[in-house]
Amino acid sequence: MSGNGVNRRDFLKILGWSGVGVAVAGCDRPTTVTLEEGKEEVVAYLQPEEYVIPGVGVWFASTCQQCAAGCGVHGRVREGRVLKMEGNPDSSINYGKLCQMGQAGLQGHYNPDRIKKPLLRKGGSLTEVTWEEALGALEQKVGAASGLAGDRFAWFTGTVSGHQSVLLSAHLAALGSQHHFVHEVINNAVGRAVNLDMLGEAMPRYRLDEAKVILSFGSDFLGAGISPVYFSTAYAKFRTGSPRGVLIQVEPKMTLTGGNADLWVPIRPGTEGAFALGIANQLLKQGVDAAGVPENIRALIASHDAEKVASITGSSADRLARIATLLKERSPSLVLAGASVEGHAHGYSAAAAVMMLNMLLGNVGKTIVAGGSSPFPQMEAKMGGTRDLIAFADAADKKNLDVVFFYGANPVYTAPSHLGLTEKLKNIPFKVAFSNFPDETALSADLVLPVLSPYEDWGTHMGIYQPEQKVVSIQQPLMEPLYPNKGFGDLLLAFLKMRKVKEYESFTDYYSYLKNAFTALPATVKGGALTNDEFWGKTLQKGLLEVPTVVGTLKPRLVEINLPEYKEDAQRPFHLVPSGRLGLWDGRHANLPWLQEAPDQISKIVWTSWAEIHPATAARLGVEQGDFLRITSDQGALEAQVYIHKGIHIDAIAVPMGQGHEEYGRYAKGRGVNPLKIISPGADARTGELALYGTRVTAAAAGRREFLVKLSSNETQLGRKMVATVTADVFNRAEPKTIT
Amino acid sequence: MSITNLINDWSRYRKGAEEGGFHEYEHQWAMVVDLNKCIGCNACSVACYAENNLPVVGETRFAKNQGMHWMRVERFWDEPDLQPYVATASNSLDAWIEGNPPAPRSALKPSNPAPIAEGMLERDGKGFNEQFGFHGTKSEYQDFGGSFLPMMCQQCHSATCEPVCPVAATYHTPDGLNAQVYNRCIGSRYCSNNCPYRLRFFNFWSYYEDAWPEPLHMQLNPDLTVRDKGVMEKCTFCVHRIRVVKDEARMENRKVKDGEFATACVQSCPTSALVFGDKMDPDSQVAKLWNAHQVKQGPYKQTKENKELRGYRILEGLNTDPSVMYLERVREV
Amino acid sequence: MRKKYSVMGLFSDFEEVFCALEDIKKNKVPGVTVDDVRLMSPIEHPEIDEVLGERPSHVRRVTLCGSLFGIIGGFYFLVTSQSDFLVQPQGGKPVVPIPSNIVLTYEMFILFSVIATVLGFLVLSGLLFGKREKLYSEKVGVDQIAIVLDLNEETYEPIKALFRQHKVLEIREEVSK
Amino acid sequence: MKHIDEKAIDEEIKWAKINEDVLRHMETPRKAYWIALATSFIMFLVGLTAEVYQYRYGLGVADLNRSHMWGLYIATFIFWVGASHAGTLLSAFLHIIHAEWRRTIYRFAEAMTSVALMTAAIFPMIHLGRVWNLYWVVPYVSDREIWSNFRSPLVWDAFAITTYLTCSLTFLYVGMIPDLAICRDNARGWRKKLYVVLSVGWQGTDRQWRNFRKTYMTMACFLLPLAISVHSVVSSDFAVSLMPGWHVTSFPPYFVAGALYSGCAGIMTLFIIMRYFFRLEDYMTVNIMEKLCKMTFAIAMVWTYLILAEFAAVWYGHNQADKEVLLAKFYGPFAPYFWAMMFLAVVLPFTLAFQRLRRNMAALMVLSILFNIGMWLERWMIVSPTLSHAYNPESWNMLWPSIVQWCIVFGSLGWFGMIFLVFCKIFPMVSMYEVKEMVFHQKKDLLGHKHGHSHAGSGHVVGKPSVEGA
Repeated sequence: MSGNGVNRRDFLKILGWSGVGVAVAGCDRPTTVTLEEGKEEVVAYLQPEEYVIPGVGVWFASTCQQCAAGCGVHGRVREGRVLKMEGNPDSSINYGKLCQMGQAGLQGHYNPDRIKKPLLRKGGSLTEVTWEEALGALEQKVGAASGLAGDRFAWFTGTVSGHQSVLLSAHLAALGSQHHFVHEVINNAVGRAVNLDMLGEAMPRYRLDEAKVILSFGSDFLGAGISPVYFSTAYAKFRTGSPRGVLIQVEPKMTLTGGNADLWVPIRPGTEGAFALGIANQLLKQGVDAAGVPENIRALIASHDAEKVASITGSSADRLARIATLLKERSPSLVLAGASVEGHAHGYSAAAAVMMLNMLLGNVGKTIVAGGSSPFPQMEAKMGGTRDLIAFADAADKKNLDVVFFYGANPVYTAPSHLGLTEKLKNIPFKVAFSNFPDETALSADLVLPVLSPYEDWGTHMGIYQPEQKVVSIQQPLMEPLYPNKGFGDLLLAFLKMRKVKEYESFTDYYSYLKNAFTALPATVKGGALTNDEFWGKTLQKGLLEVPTVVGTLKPRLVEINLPEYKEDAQRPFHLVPSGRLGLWDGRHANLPWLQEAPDQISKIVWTSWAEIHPATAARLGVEQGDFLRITSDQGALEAQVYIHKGIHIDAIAVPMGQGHEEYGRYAKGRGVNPLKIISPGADARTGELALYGTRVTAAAAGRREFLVKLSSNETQLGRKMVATVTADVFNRAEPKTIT
Repeated sequence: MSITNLINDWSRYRKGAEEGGFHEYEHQWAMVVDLNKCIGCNACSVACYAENNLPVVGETRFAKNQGMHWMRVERFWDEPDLQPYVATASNSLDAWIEGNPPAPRSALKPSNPAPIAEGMLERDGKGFNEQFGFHGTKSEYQDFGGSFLPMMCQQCHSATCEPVCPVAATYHTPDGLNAQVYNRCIGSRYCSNNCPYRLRFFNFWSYYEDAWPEPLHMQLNPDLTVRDKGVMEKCTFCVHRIRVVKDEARMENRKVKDGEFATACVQSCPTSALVFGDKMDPDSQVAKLWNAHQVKQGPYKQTKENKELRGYRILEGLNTDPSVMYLERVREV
Repeated sequence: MRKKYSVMGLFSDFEEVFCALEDIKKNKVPGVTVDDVRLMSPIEHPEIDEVLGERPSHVRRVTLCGSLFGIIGGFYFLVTSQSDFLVQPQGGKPVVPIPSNIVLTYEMFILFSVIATVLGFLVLSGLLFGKREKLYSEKVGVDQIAIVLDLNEETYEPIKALFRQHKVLEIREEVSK
Repeated sequence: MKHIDEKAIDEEIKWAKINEDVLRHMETPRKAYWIALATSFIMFLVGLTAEVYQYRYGLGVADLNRSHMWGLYIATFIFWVGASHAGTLLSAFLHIIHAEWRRTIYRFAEAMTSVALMTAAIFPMIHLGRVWNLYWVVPYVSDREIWSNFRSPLVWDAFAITTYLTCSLTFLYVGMIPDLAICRDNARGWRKKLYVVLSVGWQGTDRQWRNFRKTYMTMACFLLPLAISVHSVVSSDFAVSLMPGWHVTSFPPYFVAGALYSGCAGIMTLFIIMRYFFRLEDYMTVNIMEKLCKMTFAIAMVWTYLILAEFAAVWYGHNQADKEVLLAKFYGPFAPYFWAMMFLAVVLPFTLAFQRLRRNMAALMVLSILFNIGMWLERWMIVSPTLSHAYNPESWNMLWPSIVQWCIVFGSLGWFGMIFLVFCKIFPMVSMYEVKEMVFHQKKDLLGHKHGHSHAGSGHVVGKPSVEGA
């Protein structure tokens, strides 16, 4: 099913038949056929290449673009259409597996709402124009003749990596701008800062399979995490080890990871740091060596005795003690912090308190090891967060920007309303969106350039989390473009050529640039004596290139921890938890019908938003399942249907991200609510990241009820043996070990 | 209508499943679902949508329970087996830490049917979901997480759906599969009514008219059809993949190798909780797992030598003899 | 050539009809026996058999044939078609399942029995394409009873007399050569 | 208490008047008949519209779903099959045991049987996903040796209902031949042509009567077990399945009793309607109605016993899934319908114990309709609660049938009414010859009582038809 002897050239030949009609139509788009072969060639369908059997699918390797994890994929191509995505078994990120978002990427590619032609704002409204006109307009604004230079220009993107990132940086450099805003809502920016400060490396490797106990503070590594598929495969090893690993999840709202925990500990939002310190306190009491802990931190730990922590967090004192005992006795362990820890004004300190537990437990070097560095740091993923969003809004507010390019981000949707981004964007005279879909940002732009979908375009990527040797994954077209649009890489090259003709004129297109970049690699990276074409063919076939990685060691260091007192807010008694979903993610996949219809893993709700509350909270508010709950923060209000379950702290109300699009095509538009819109102002004191989990809200029944659309009707098994459960003891004792 | 066949093979024709049935199986495709590994992430379900041309029905139809998810992940909140212990869930780690011997397995089994009656009595008359949506255990919080259960057609060997079809549109193949012949189906829907797992799906609408607006239809897998209105459908264990691999093996004059292919759900599963293979091949991972967990194909109650092994089949007591073995979920108590 | 007569006497008093028949039975008119009598009546008279004597009805034999055909043919049809229908082994049930075949055979038994009975009735009663009585009065459908006799010249007059003696309301006759 | 004459019918009625009454009233019913016919037709059109809509867009418009693959269609199917049973009971069973009072009412009861079966038979078609392939259920010889699945209760249904429809139609027809001959003798125009063909040359000869008697009795003997087997087979749709609440051993007798019950109630309704529409008060007398009521009461009690026995069996069987279904009826979302059913079909029949009520046509009209509503609910309560509460708790689901389903159910009532009323208009709804026999025998009995056994000894039939002016 995987690699095959087909070479790229022949593959493109067969694809040529479908592409030619479009090419003749007068568009000057550099079809790969034309450029590679020097001529266009129509291959009769009835006389296919030897290896092409009509009705037989062929698999080609590429890279998944659905989140920043960069999983390797194989796409099944049959009769010129890509039909199915599966994981690339050669990829060290996903080992041949793929999550639902990766599967559903195809629906983005074939989406009926894709923008087919460039859109240019004329007289206030976006109208379809030809690529010539669009690029002409662009050249006028950003070309050499425009005089645009320096920080008046900005790129606003999602996570970018690989050669696109290289070219993008080159473009910024050519313009002399520093402004590259990288924005991701589901991120671990605070965690990276903590890692960098405390371990010396922003993205160390977490060895879940080595750990015997994982204590996770809101880290949804199985769901909306940094690399869901990788961590799921690692989780399977962790769970089938001998003895089986124990997962304890401490968080205000049950995430997918929490749903799989052996013990799920609800906690008052924002008190995770105190909980971590409480455990540190217990560990020290139980005689854990604390020699390296400075006096001020030791005092802080000492002040967090079990009773105090229990009263802060809403947990129980003896539970703290037991968790500490467990961590101490079962070594090595792994303590992780996630979005619900980081998303507060004191997020950095809380995450640092969590990381300190790893140090106390001696996990650094065992379950947290150095990630290493590759020889191509310029290609590594530029990971963003929400700080850049604030900075961008600020720059826009101050009218510091003349032109902005949006790519891979939808800030108009994701920005909290307190940033006032929609208004501030009006201060930017020329906004260009590289977008395939009529999303909120694209529709507020002045020029929309529909780039090729990830299944039609070339590119290279490096996943944000590299579990083994670092890899550069290749993204190659799996089929001819559906619409005669341009690739992102090609466009970047074109922009560079506007400014730096000489340096880039040798590259006719992005494909030749990539091929050149790869074939120019040193033999050590190429791994053996291969001709350029052989190496290029082999790389494309494998879909990735492993690059030499230098692995150092981590140098643990403690940092200052400043945790404020937890305060009740009588006016707004509830905490809003804007939870991320493996599926719709931060809302970018809301236009994929498969993912809209794939139930949320915890609530099993489809197609809409909901507000998760605890039964006790529901009783207090006098609402029942299906009732609309009106949730009001200082920034506004939203209404969502209530879903009641016990997997949420009684002080928390969780509204998932992903819905509430005002635009974004037929599947997403006008569906549910967007909790990000009512996030209160506030940012992490240290990193400046938005405090997404720091919003206090009030809630009241909105007085209407609708049927809550979800998968299952019954929440229990009613005593039937549907899911049977055994104790880990039985598992460890009786599980047959011989099965491979 | 041949009397010769009848006379020659009478004794064979009179064999039911209890005596091994009439079939001599060529393959017995089977699956194992390890609930210890399953995280309930839905990858299998979406992979199934992608592979099998499943229509997205939309919110209104989904609300009517007309969704077409051949593979779905059910999620339950309760802990039927551990229920007596959940009441003191905050002490649940004690047993492990203080070295108390865990309760014997038999003591963990008083799955209590009482909540049903209670739940029914607790109803408030405000709609079905409220009446039956009990919220789990007696503990204040969901201490053990959820119970995720991937459910696909169980490919029963004594399938209850098969004998009730009036036109024999669903039958048992020599591969041990419970096949659905779309062309033969007249849509009486009896099979679905008689399926205790509720894993058969009916084309209530002409999905080909509206579920794949252009160019979404280009994704449709040409290896299988888009089903017509009025036809029953269900998980096929990706029979089109099976056919390809069997044909290849036959052409190369060899047996089908274990792991040569997998169904879409098994292929995608990030935790490898799903295992697929031919149970007739003793070297296959599936056959080894079934043997290791001492679960035997057959309609009768399992007699395991080691009662602690985790293998079980869902609603086994109904004598449906499914081809999918589940391995019990594991929780630290 | 001797003339042949068909005579029909219509009576309203049923008692008189029975008396008339009694008379015929007692051979009061030589050459006419009770076996020659054909009766037309608005209602069913089980009692008439006592007067007219045992006249056979073979409907139930036809029924028996139909029943046997239904049972044997039905079962044969089921098992033989099942024996060729080998994709059918289903749900762990045997190819030839006896319980369901019993149900179906039973239905076919009844179906063919009833059909045979009705066909037998129609044929044996001379309905459908059978011979009709040439003499027929609509009164027979109302409240009168008719005795029909085929007579020759000798018996023609005595019978008419007999009829009149028994308060016949109307006599119809047909002469053929 | 005033003395009530127990005679089923006035034996002094003139035979010619019987013919005249029946024939004349066939042609000139009351105005209410036409109103009823028009109403039925409109109801039928409503149902037809709903069905065309459903045919175009799929069964989704009926709001059926993954748990509720069956809904009102199958419930109503059982209802109509059930309604068809009383005709056979009245005509065949009472014929076998020589119950005289059946004679004036069995014809329309048999007609009801056939028409109800025709109504029932359309439901499997309405409910099929691909009705154009319905003929695959028929075991016709295929060169690929593909047959219908003989194990499926639905195929049994097809066999049983085809057999039953064929047999009950022939039974109705055979029993009608002498009357058709009378019609033939009196009709003009198209009716004449029709009756000439249909009466197949009946002349009332002794040979015909003799064969007729044997045939009719033989058929009655086949029809009785057939009727019982038919509803047993229909109950197998449920009893043979695996589902909780369906997999019940006592279903066959329970269904049969329920069928007879609802059928008798149906006959009571039609009795009153026919009596009024066609001015047949002289024939469908209050005394006959009273007998009918007593029979209905008895059957209702049998059915009540069986339903209680079923609950008891489930309760003491202590099968969890079965009990859930039962509890869903007792307390669950189905409780309103279940208790309505219990009241209408179990409690209400006790009113039939009162003679005054048994003789009050208006009250009986209301009661019989209520019984039938109760019995229809009962069928719904068989089909839906089980589907709502099947084994997999994930799939529990409450269904409220969509407007399309309701329209089709009401449309079926219109279809029934339409065919039945047209049928009444064309064929004599009171068996003339049997009424004459009834009068004849009644008179004979009376004379026999009066004159001792003076005539019996002669072996001759005593008595004469009441002739005008005789």
